[in-house]
Amino acid sequence: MIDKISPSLRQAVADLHDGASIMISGFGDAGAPHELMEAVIAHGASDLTIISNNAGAGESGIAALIKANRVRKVICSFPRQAASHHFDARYRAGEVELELVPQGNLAARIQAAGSGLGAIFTPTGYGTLLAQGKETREIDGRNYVLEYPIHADFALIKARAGDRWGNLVYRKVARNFGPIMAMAAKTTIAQVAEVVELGALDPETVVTPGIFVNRVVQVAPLSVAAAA
Amino acid sequence: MIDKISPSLRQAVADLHDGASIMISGFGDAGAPHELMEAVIAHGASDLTIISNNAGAGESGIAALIKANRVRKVICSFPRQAASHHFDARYRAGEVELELVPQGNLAARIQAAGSGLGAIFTPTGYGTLLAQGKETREIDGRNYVLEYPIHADFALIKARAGDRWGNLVYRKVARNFGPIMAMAAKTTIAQVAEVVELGALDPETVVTPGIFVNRVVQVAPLSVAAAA
Amino acid sequence: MQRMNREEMAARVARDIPEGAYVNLGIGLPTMVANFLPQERDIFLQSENGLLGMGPAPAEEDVDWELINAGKQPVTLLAGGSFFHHGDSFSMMRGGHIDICVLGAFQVSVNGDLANWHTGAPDAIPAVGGAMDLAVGAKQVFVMMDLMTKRGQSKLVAQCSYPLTGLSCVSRVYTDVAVFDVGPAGAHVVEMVPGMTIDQLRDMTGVDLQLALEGV
Amino acid sequence: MQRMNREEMAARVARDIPEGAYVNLGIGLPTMVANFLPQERDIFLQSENGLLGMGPAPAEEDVDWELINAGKQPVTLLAGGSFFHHGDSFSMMRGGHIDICVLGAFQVSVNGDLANWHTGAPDAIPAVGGAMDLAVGAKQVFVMMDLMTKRGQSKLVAQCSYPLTGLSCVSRVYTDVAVFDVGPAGAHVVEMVPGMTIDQLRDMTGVDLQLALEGV
Repeated sequence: MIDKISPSLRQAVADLHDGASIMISGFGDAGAPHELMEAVIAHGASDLTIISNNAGAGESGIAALIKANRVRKVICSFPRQAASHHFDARYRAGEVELELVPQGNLAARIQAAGSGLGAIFTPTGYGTLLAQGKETREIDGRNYVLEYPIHADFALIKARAGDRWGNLVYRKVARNFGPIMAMAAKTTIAQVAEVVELGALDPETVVTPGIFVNRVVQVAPLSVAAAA
Repeated sequence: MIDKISPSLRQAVADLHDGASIMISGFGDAGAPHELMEAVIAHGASDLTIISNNAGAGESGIAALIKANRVRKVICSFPRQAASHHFDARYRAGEVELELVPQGNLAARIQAAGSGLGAIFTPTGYGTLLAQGKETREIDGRNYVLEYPIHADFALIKARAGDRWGNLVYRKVARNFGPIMAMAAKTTIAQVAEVVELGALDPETVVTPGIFVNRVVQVAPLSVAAAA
Repeated sequence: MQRMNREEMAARVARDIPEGAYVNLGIGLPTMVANFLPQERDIFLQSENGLLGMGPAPAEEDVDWELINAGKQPVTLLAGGSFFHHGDSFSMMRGGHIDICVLGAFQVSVNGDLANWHTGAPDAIPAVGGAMDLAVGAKQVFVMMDLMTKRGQSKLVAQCSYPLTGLSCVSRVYTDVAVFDVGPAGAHVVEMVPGMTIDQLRDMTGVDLQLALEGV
Repeated sequence: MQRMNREEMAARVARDIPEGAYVNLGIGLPTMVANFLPQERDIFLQSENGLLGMGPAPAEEDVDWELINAGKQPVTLLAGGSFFHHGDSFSMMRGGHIDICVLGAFQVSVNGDLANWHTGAPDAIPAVGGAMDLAVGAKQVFVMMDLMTKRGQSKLVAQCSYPLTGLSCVSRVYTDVAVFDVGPAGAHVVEMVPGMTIDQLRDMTGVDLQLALEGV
């Protein structure tokens, strides 16, 4: 019997390794898997590459990983925020590398990885600093930049509910990067507010089919409200 | 007030034009918008390019369009079927052009159109007849073929239910190409078994947001069962 | 001359958004446009973090931190709205499905180049978010900004000196003193606040301006 | 020598599919493998027309023509299954998420090239479906076929003469008389029906074969 439910956050992240690349869902706090990130800090893995929309704010989540000196590089679209002081400091000190990617290219490159494409020509960023040095091409009168997939060793995502086969549904805009990161990582670990019986999720409304999910771990619900 | 509900099939397809490119959802009969296709035949538009998984079977749907001599070209993955005699005959007579596309490249090229990409490097078809003359590239040790988006003037799709803003949900595997074709066509027309009030569809489970749909027209339910 | 305040600018932009439009409002000033959209029009607000059919801010007791806009402010969802993931959201944007986006700017050039993500200062930490996707993806890009910086420099320029967000992407610029069309044909003044003249605008901006006033 | 019939071949393939595998079974002969998967294993069948967790054929009165497999035969959905669109379905396949696909073939070469979509006959109407996507996308591609054509020609060949479906994609070939591993190291016989010898197989196929029998 296949049971992807992990008994604990600790066991869910047990095979992380130094130097791993980790996708982390979330747009602001919505969809950010705070409990999984705490488990990563407790685990101790370092030299991590973080792929996420932001570079952390305040004292928790990605900010806490950076503060704990676990992060070598951040690939994101929007690092600078009101409370991104931990990233800001390490970045200015040259201790954390930044690859800045327009948000839609971040999404498209993650999708390219998940769907097995070798590269994509995207119009976003053409003629800007963020396309410098990249191959470009005019196609049908429009200019495009060649962008490559972003793969990752792990994806840590947050969903509303999951079952033992790894099927997931999300809640409101906490969905954001979860479904596409789940498809792009070698190992996807989802924290959910609720583990449900197999068959409890309507097959028409499953957002992430279990094939894209390796582990599901239950955390206390309402963690976003608590974190906010 | 925006109301995308069309009062009739006839009015839903009234602005078709000779030479139009039309995406048609369906995998076999599942998801095939038979009533919309009948409306296209009644409308009279000809010289059409049909983009669909199949090239029609039996006497209805795409087969009927071909039989009525309305089709100039078919872009599809699987034209040859047990009852594809109308396509077979016209194709052998040189009256219908065929662009054969592997099914996943068909999907990916439709998605590229819907999402504004200029081209994609796909591994599918590399080294085969279907990649002959196409640009190829080795990326990270793997070989890819450059494929371009497939756009269309119209998409005719079939959904289970829709509302006046064009939101759609589907039924089982009748979903198939509907959601991605809706995103790739200039004008998307959906036939549904049920028109529901705005707000009746759960926002978490809308598969095609209304932004991708121009017209919704109700047809008698159970048309698939009748066609089968 | 009576400069428009932020509310007046937002109301002015709102007037140009037709029934049925799919609209993305950028972070900051553009977000205010939502407050001035005519109630009688169905206008669809998209937020790049995955919702379409965005409604007004909730009452304090209804705040849900999993229902926020791109500026991370709590919002609501209208009946008929929907949620989707970031891939679909940016397909919506990049794929030309958004009719209008309204963005703030550091600079806009007379031919429609946009600079709104980076001052180019050597010690700045750049952050781009979805700005470049909106710039290339929306059918029309409107910019909303004060015409002049606090230091008295025009933000409508012959050529942007700040790093670009997108090339030739802006079609219309709403400022506190005038509305401009920009693009391949250069900058045209389509509206001015009472008491403003084209010569004054030429003086302020230092760019070539044509008059193409629209009927009021 | 006792050739395996279709059921025995399907049962033999089924034995090699481990618990937890995500599997796509091609149209025709491979579809039969589903009937021989051990009940006690959770094995996930994917069908490219948009379902995961495919169950057995329904009773006649439960047939639903919107619940069919890639061969357009009625199927069922297991508890825990899900539906998705063609984009997601082929992302699943092309993105390396399917562990095993089982395909029929016209020819397989000793290095793993696959020909299964087109005989190359000048009057044939070609149809490819999802074969090329499965060939490049699945982690392992198994082929199931009779070793010899009805005319007595080997379908395991030094080099395919039919148009290719994919290059170097097949890892294992299940036939009515033997099981072969194919790939960069050439063809190895891993199993033979009782009474068969490697020399006989060499005679039948005319290709270079090594013996690498697996423990039974």
